[in-house]
Amino acid sequence: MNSLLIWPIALPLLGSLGALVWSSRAHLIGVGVGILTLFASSLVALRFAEQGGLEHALGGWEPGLGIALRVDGLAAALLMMSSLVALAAAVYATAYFSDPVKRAVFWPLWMLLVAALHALLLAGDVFNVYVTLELLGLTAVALAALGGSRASLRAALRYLTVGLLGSMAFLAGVALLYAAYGTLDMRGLAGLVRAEPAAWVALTLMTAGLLVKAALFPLHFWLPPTHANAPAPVSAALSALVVKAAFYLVLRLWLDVFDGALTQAAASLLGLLGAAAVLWGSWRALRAERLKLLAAYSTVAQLGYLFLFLPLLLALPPGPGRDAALGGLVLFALTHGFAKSALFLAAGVIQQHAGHDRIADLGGTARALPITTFVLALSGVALIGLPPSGTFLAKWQLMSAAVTTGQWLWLPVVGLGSLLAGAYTFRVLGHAFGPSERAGGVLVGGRQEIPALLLAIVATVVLGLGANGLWGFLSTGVSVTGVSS
Amino acid sequence: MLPQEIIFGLTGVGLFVIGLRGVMLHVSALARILAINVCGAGVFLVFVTVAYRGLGERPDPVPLALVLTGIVVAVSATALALALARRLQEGGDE
Amino acid sequence: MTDAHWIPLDMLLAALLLGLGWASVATRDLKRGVALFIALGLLLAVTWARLRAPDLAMAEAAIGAGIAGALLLAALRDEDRAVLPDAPIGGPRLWLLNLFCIGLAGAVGWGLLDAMAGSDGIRLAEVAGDHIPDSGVSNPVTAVLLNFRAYDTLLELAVVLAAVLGVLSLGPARPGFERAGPVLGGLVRWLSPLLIVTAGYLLWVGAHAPGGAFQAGAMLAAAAVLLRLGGRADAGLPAPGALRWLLVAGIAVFLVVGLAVIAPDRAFLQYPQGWAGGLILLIEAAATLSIAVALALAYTGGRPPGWETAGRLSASPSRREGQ
Amino acid sequence: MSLSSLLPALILLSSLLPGLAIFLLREESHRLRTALNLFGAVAKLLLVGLMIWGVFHERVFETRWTLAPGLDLVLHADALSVLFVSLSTVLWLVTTVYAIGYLENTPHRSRFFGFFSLCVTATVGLALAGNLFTFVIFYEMLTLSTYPLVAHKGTPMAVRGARIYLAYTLSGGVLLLIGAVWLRTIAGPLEFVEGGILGGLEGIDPWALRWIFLLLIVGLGVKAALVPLHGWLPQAMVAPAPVSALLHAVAVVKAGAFGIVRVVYDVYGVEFTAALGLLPWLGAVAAVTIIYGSVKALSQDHLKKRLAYSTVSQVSYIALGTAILGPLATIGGVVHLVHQGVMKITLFFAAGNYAENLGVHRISEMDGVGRRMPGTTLAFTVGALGMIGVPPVAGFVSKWYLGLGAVEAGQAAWVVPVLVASSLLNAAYFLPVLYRAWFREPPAAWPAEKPPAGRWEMPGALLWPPVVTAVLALAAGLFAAAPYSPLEWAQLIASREYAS
Repeated sequence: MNSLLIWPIALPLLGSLGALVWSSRAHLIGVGVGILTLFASSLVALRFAEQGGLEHALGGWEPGLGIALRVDGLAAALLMMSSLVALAAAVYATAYFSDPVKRAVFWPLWMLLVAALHALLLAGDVFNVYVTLELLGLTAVALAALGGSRASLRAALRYLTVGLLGSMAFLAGVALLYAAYGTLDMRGLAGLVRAEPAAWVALTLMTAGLLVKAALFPLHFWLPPTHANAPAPVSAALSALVVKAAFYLVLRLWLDVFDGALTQAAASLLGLLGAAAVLWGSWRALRAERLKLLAAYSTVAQLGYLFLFLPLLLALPPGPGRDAALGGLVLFALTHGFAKSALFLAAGVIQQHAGHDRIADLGGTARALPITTFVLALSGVALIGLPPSGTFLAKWQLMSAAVTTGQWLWLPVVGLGSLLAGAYTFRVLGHAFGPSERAGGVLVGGRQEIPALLLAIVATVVLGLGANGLWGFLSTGVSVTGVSS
Repeated sequence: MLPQEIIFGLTGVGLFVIGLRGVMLHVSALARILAINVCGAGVFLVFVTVAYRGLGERPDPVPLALVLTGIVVAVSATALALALARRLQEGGDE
Repeated sequence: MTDAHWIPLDMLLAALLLGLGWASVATRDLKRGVALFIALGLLLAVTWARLRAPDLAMAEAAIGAGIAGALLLAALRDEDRAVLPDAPIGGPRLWLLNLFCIGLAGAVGWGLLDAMAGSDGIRLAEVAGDHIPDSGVSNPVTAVLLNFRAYDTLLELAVVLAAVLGVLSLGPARPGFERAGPVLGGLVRWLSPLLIVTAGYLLWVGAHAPGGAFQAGAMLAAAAVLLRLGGRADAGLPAPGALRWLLVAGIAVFLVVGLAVIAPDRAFLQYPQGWAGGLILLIEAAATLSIAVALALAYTGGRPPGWETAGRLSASPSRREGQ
Repeated sequence: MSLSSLLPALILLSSLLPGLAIFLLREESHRLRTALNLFGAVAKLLLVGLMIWGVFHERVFETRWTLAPGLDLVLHADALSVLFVSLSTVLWLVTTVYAIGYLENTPHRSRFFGFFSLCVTATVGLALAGNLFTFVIFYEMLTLSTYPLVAHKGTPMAVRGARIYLAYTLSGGVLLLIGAVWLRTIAGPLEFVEGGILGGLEGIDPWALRWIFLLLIVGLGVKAALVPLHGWLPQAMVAPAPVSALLHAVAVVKAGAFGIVRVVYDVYGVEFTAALGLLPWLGAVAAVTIIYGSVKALSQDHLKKRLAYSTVSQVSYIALGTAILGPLATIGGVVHLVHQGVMKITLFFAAGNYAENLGVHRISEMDGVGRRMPGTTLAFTVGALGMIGVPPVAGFVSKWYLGLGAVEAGQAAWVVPVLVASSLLNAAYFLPVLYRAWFREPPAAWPAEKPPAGRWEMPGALLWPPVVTAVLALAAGLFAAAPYSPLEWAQLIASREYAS
């Protein structure tokens, strides 16, 4: 009875209700619940490390009739990241909103978002995944609209429309799966799915729906305006966590549920789209005029890297080589999560401090906001993939797998993508170090700068130097659906 | 397979695609929201057809419950989308 | 009448569904589109009834056609241009889109037929049927919604809450309507109590016959819509302080029950033996209120007057944050 | 954790921790910053001394930290790394003193010295790297930490120079990374072993190894400024003088050359490299670079630019030494790693002093500078003569061994003419400078003269560093046969490389 698994979902859900009812204490509830949620997630991760795969059959019904929550290494790792990033962003948010109406509505929505993320990560049932996707989508849209400007409203509306379309495609796939196999439980499906038209069409529909939400090129068009115009803590969560949740589902479907119905060609197609995303996203980031838009396009590019792993994972036979690549993939996702949230939080500080985030006018930022500039640099190191960030190790694994499987095309893509990332990162830093009269202290806004700094340090130092345990952690229960290990 | 399964199943698929096409065709927010609802109706019809299948004494309750959930989710999303569209028309903060 | 006799009627129904769907999306007059969509919803309700899903028929009529239609009509009231410009895309791109759609329809249809033909009705119906006696209710759909897959329903309530919070965050409610004339006013006065009573009945009966929290909630919301149409700007909703509690009541009761039953050998939402029926009714009652309030708030389109201050505990809220 | 597994890490930390602490200092905390700088530099010197003693007594020093399955961060002390570590540690101490004097009363010093310390940390990490993976990590770190130093002045020219530098080195880094990943994947963990490891492995496609060699050498060649990858070096001379000194003598350029030595000797093995037919290509590139750099230097009037092109030329002696099969050439190449560093840092210190004290940036402005600044000019003269290869300055020793090695390898026909031609060119671009400095009449007024302060021509912190390094350059030549001399170490290294 691993009823522990419900707490990372139930706590933020309760918090959200509390924040709605006692809105003058909402920020305290938000941070407190963030800490408790992190605690619950850590317990889940620890329990997983001890016992391997965890399952909690809700309502006591056997999975199939009922719904199961499940945890494997992938889910546990992302759960930890999500709890940490959410807590940091929550602390940041306590000092971010000045409009009392927005502040009051932010907290319940924020905790609903966290609950949705955790529910999605732990979901073991495809229809339940649909519900969590919708919950995630609607909370994300509502939060993104808090930006308040026309641009942000327009972006939010488009985000909602596109997201709903994606959900509908996903749901159509679920319908086909139920028609063909008579169950919604992922583990049950994994045992039943065969290479046949029903499975192919279902997989295509579900994947297409998720790709829209994961903003894979060329379905990324909605992402940059949304992420660039949302409030900073929201942008951080959207870029670091929400799009990654959709990618996580793609991974889950491809590696576990549909394992028997896949072809290398399909995976290579996703890889190609990923490669295009890397190059196009990085290029647009380089051309961006605003810092937050740059960060958003950089997300498009970094998600592309994640998709490069798919054709490699499919081509590698089970064994240490595949485990190494999978570890690299997870490390990449984690590092990007921490680095990108740090970058967005830092961009928010700059925007509030300078009144704008135009890159060309950032001169003097290094003097006025040294800690925030340092955060920009650290997160930039992780986005480029330079040591000692976790991305460096992840890219090493990616390229190593490309060599092993003979998929040479990905090597120049990774190389070029890294150079473009270097170009856009140093473009910002070059302006930030430019001359200006403004001067400031070392630490300007502690509640905003320290969370960002900690996130950046996790991405660039902790995950680079201390990631070795991750591989062992992931292989505690390699197969997602094979819960017994 | 019963003829009804084919008829309503394919009708569901048809509505799904009609809605999808509508979303891609239109630029007006309201028209898109309408189209998404049509799209969803198609998916629900597929689910109900699947529930009807096999002609036991009663239809399979699981897909029916799923559709009920789906209908409520769809109406919630519609409400949010309409509110956004309206606020956008009024001009946002600036 | 065997199923074979139904075929012509079924084909007619299907053709009507497709035609209405197509027309509601294809028309350039949005008012017409919405009207056609509401008709589509009603026709779907008929289809659900035909496919032996009366719970759904009710929900579709009340929510899918009713509330959604009301929301769309209310939105049209604000729309400057109810008539869309000429086809936004044309020529080769339109052809490409059509080609894509035809291909997609073919592929999905193929997949669906393969799915239904390949597996002769493997499904959860039998398992579900076997467990209904343990579920605390006898209506199978309610058993699935509030026991077997209660967790889905819990998250669904969260979806409703999220959407309403989004609506509330966007701005104040629309202004209400003018006070209705005597005929409509009288209708409203008669109809609203009827709807409220119906809602109570549906909630109660949902345990063993078609009905349940969602249908009941929609009925209550419909009463609110009517009141607003009749000229009450607040749609008969209580004061904002109570509204907040009502909004969270459904999830709160659901979640508290789910967590309270956890024991070393009992999972989240695993009702103790013999308690299931009562707990489900309790949850449904709370959920009905939350759904009704949420839908009614969504219909008014924004924050009711006084919403901002209702959630404050003290007169001097902390304002340290923000600059 | 024993001392032998901690010492390499401690050597890194001795500059990393002061560096991080300096970042947090306020601009005004001049004394504390100086204390931290000097403490780090001296502590590192002592630790390296301990390590030399230990290596001499056959102790093994190795720090190992697993970053990912099969990817270890290894810091390891062997003869070659000790040579490079000693060079960087000694020159860092000298340069720190110089930089403290040079940057007195300028803005952003905390930032400068912070990155300065990181830069040295990266260089020492490169020197101690025990496998190719670790080498790549520090190679990239070096790129990152030097960029802010090059851009330090913040002028449009400095920012532009830094951007060009970054574009070159990041691209080189990517190629190096691809090569390293490829090699790691097909050949296993690439621990540096004297004599190389690849020669002993079976079943590896030689063409793959050749392509990888190309990737690695191009990646390293960017920093080593091999023609045609040298374009950044003349642009980077906008950096403050102590940075240029460090860049040209120990940090960036030398890191590239050191990497080439590592790859040829300790990854491929020089004999295996020869068997793959790669050495002549490397030799050709080195020879072209030597001549090209010298020719370009001839036409520069800007002193630092002339010195920069001279670096392009001189560093390729090291590559030339590795490209000739045989222990004598190896000795010549490896020992030049040290000699070029000591001589070139002297020249850049002197150039910095001229600019700082008199505002003299161009050679055409140097008439009679020797009378005005005799100490600095004396040091400059020693460095310049060494570069030409005049005995007994250190440069002569390098060239002598390279020539001998070429004869031994039977390649004198092309190597000796290259050496002679380059020496003549060196003379052609250095002797006129010396002539101007010593024998021309000084002008009536210097471009921007500072009022003389104190007893000497310059403040001590600026005068003594070039004098000290000039003395070192002389000593390395005069006492080349003494125990512990750079030449001795180079001979030890060569004997181990060819032992297998």
